[in-house]
Amino acid sequence: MSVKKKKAPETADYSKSGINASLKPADKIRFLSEMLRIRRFEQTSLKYYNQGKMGGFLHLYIGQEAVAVGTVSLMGKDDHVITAYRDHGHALAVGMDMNACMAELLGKGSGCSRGKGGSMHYFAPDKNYWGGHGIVAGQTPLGLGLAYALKYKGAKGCCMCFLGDGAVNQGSFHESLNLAALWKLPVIYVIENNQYSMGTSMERSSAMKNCLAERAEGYGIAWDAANGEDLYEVRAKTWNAISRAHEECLPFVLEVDTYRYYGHSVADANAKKYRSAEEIERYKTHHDPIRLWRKQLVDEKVITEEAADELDAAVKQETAAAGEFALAAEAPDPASIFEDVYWEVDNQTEAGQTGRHFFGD
Amino acid sequence: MSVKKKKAPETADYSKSGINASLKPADKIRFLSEMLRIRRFEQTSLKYYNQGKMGGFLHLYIGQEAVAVGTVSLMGKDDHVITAYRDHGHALAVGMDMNACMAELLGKGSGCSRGKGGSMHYFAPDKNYWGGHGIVAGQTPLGLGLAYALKYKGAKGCCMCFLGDGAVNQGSFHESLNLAALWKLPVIYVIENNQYSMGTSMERSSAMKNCLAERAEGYGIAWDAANGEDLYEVRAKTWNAISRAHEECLPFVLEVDTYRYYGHSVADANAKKYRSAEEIERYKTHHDPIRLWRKQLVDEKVITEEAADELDAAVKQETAAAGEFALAAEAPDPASIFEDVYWEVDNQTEAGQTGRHFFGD
Amino acid sequence: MALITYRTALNQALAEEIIRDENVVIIGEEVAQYNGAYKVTEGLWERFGDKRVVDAPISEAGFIGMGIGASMLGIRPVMELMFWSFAYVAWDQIINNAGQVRYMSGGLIHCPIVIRGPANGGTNVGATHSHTPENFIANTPGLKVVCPATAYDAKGLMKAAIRDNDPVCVMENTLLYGESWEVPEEEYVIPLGVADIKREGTDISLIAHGRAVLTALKAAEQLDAEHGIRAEVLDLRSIRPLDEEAILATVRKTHRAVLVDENKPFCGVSAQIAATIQEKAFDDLDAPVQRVCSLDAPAIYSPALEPIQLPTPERVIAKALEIC
Amino acid sequence: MALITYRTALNQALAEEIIRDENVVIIGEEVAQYNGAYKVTEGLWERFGDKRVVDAPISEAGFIGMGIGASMLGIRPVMELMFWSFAYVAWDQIINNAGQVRYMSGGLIHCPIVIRGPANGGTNVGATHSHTPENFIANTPGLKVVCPATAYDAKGLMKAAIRDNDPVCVMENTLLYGESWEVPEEEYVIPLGVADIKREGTDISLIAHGRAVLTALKAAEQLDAEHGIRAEVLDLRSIRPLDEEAILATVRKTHRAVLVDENKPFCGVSAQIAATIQEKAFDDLDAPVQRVCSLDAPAIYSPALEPIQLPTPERVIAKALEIC
Ligand SMILES: Cc1ncc(C[n+]2csc(CCOP(=O)(O)OP(=O)(O)O)c2C)c(N)n1
Ligand SMILES: Cc1ncc(C[n+]2csc(CCOP(=O)(O)OP(=O)(O)O)c2C)c(N)n1
Ligand SMILES: [Mg+2]
Ligand SMILES: [Mg+2]
Repeated sequence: MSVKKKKAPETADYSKSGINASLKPADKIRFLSEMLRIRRFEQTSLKYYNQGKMGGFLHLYIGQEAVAVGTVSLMGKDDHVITAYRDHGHALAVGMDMNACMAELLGKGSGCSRGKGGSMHYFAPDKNYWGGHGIVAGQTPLGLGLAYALKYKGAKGCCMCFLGDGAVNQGSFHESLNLAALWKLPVIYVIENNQYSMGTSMERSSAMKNCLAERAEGYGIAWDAANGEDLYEVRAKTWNAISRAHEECLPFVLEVDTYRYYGHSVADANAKKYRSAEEIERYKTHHDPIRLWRKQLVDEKVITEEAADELDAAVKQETAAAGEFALAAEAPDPASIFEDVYWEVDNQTEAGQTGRHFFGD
Repeated sequence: MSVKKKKAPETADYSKSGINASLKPADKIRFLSEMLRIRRFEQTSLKYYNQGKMGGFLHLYIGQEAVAVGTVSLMGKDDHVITAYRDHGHALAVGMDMNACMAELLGKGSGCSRGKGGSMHYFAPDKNYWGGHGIVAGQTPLGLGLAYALKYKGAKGCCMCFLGDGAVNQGSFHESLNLAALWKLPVIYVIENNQYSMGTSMERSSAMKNCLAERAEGYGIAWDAANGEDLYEVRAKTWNAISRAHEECLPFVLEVDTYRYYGHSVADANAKKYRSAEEIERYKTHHDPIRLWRKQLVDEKVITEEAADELDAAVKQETAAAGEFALAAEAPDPASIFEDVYWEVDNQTEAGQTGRHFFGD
Repeated sequence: MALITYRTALNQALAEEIIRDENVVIIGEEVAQYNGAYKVTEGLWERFGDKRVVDAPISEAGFIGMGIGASMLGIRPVMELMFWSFAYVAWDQIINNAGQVRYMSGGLIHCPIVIRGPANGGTNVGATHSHTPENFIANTPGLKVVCPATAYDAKGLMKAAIRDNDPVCVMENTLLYGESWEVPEEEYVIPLGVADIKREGTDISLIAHGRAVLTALKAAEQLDAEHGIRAEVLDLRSIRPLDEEAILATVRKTHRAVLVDENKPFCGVSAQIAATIQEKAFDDLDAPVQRVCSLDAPAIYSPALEPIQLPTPERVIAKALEIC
Repeated sequence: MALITYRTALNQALAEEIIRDENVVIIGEEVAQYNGAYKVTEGLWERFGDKRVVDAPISEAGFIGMGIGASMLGIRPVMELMFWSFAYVAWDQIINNAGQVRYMSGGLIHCPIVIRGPANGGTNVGATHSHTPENFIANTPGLKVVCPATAYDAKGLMKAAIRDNDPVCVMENTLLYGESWEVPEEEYVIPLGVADIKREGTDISLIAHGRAVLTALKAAEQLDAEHGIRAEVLDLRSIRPLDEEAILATVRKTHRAVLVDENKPFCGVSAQIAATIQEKAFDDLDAPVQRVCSLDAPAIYSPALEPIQLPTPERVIAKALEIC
């Protein structure tokens, strides 16, 4: 079990920090709505998974919603996002179509990746969202590349690249940190520390001094740690990182403490073996980011309990409708197996027509 | 050009430190002899390389001799060594046969690797010497594995794994550091910082806080930096690392400042472009480890100038003889191309004889 | 003989070898306390403890490289890759260290390491998780690779792999883990490099490895039942070393061959087999050797489509009928 | 037409494409200030500056992955691997990211990246530095790979590769960098997927790629001079896409083929070509397709032996005589 404790409530009141002080009530309610949309979407998908309507893996983000919603809420037009396989939260947060996301899970032709990627591989370049990557830490050099492209083009933007607490031990992440620092690239590595990589607690996978983000020191990269149950704190600390990236074109490593309620994936039969039922219960009861945010908004009188219930009901309807859309959607055409392999072939250019591109028949 | 300055002479007098205080004059003279043997061996090999008697690469260690000799001088029976392609120094220091080393360069059958490895791939498991590895940082997880095996077997030993200042930026090194710390493996990473990876100065390849070894902090690994021109200091700081490994079974990162006089390899036509002639000259004149050690021994009255000259002359003879041995040696038998691929085939076991192992004819 | 699963067969092989040789150690992600992502190592940590069954962080280059280094000093690590697809982050270690160090050292060093895990498509885990690199490994002199198709073979080959003094890659299949076969109670070992005729026949040879063997067997049944064609099914079992004699023998008997191969076609294992057959049994062939491979695109996720991307009995039958 | 080296041809191609398209950027170890380990990028940093020609630390997984990410946003990186052998530390990036992201995104993303560098044996740099992974790359749908054999082809194919909107791997050869060929002054581009008959003949087809083409040409000369055999030499130039029509056409003309291939034999490119020929031109073949590959062991260092490990004209001739 994880020894690392949730940080004691910080004295700083992040609701007053610049980027939060200017929030309008409508923004705050929107954040609640977005977190709820992620949670309800995944609860619906879980139902379908258990009914055998999906294949492969389903990695639920439930419990971590404030991280995706908080960080993504700060994105401007030249800010980009890339993440790992636990990607539904970020996808919905950037505004991907819920129907297309649900259809993807069911492997339908109208899925966001045409049924080719599945749960782990959502993409929406039009929303500055670059996936959804299945190889642990594989997204970390790609995120660096997005930042490289932004700098190359002279855009005032950054790439937020999400990774897990287990992913920090992959070599590609370390290489990315060195390159980010060396070349001053505007990439922000957000370590979503949910304390486990599959069934392995952080202490059993990662050597460290005090925390994972501190490894950034060795490269001279600035870093910070945030409490992921508090949307205000996530936003305040992310904004600090984004500002550095925008103004000084510098990288940042932000470790956000969070927790997943479900197993590593739905197939994770051991989800309640490598951590205690009490631990899970404690997080759900005392550290749930949605519950806490809702309470915060009620306390701030931004929303009433009734309005919050209505919002939740509306979200449930939306996700149910997305589920029905996905169920009714058609499977992809078998011919599509050979589409989306080569740009030149798909676009029937001359280059796509010289020589044989596909083999076997 | 490198901004990093040679450290100002430390006040500590390492000649008095425990491991050095107990040295007998004969030991000290042996170290001089070993450093000379490395240098003269490489000067001889350079001559052959320039005569076209070798193929491929030749990475000279000249200028760095105190590192190999100082560290290796501390090895006990269960201490092991592994290094990169700049491997002649460590090979001779562990006591590999000079004839076999020279013959390897010339690709002869009596070479230490039967002519199969060449300059970059010396091996002598009987001397606890595990190569000679051509892929930058590729030896770092292997060295970890040697340490793992030692611990597994309950031996009180360690593995000293050498790498360059450029190699620290490979992911496999970072993965190795985490594993070493996590599992408390007795591996000592010795970063031979000669300030350049090929034509790239350390500042252009590595982001850092103060020095490369400091990256160990992020993993909670102890580290230190040593002045590689001073054999006493190298030994004192290495001994500290070895003692930790032996007594507490803990890893260590030791960065040793040093310098190579020649190019990255002999084929490096730019060796005098990416750094100034003055820089090279300064090192040769003021920081040469052999010159400094000889002076030290003369000052200590351990050796006379004449005796030192005689020693050098004897070493020159030895290397010249090795050269002649290698020249006269026979090329490997063409049939040997198919030997040393599979243990089971070479040993004509049953497993080596079921099924076809080699293809093409 | 007991009917046990492919997974249990592997588990037994691992347990027996752990007991037999104190240098055998199982290392991989989630192999110990979690009992293995696919439960192949179930119960081993409990039985044999921390020293013999070791959970690793997500650092395949690091821990595979470490295993290779340890094997040089006489440890016999059995490394689990949760998927063989993840080998690509440790590719340099596998090819350049395990594969070349014996050679480069002129035979002074050897690496008795096993690298094992599933390598297959068909479970809707997407393109990055569905690689089948047996062709890449077999291309590399210095490495060995086996692809067992049944529980019996899995157990016997795994034991041979662990006892082998060369690096052996064992490629399993998540779709087979739960399938059962008869396996004797007594100890046995199946030598690498020996193919197995899984069904005798006279009219055509279906040559396959891994799960494709089962596809071939289904096709053979149907060819017999519906077309009166007696297909012989040869299971390669081991790709390198390869039982070339068995391949040539079956072709010399039937004069026709369809190769069934879950590799992608270009330079897949069946390309090598086809090239060999036409070279060495040219005059025995009554028709060109045909290949049925995975459809030539990255593995698709869609559960509706992925099954048809892999070789199916129907595609095998169609090819067989073309040349019979 | 000017006589220029393979190296200069590549250098010209890079320079011309840097000028043509502001998104083209050269990244790699020692490509800028050092002018390239093999001087392919000589003068480019001086001419085009820090933005367009970038020195990278020794972090192939990091910078190749970075290049792929940048290409997703429209940059057109031309990444140098000092040796293609070093691709194995970036293998996951190349196969799983460059190779699969278009597919997994349902076509939303594409990666107009070029990865280039030498991939060859024959220079006594040992087993870890002598890999020729064109077969591995060509096995991977989503990737393209070309292996130019002459300065003319190198320039034309490199320009096509840079303009291509898919990831293209260009495999060069250190033994060819210093060789010269005629190259026109005017701009030209050689489409990927078009093979080239380097010598016309009627009696046998020698099919090759990369430096093996030169080996085949030497063999063809000798076959003609000493045996009166007119060999046609087909240079594949591009492995994927592959000019299958040209392969089948030459075989239909000569009825005999020897494949010359510096790959290791098992699942080398020539295995695929042999399998294809026997499948699609079975009745046109008067003899089995023969293969001449690198001898099946890791690359040996010894300068005395390495030359005979690679395909030699003698071995090609011997095989040709066997079937003529
Ligand atoms: C290279 C690689 N190794 C192993 C896996 C299998 N795997 C997928 S997710 C995972 C755990 C990752 O944990 P973490 O980084 O903490 O992210 P989380 O799942 O907690 O979000 C593992 C082992 C993989 N996908 N890629
Ligand atoms: C993975 C890999 N990338 C690149 C190279 C080519 N290369 C060989 S040595 C070297 C420089 C290494 O510098 P450093 O680690 O400082 O060691 P030094 O040569 O100074 O001893 C490079 C780039 C290689 N061998 N392996
Ligand atoms: Mg985690
Ligand atoms: Mg260096």
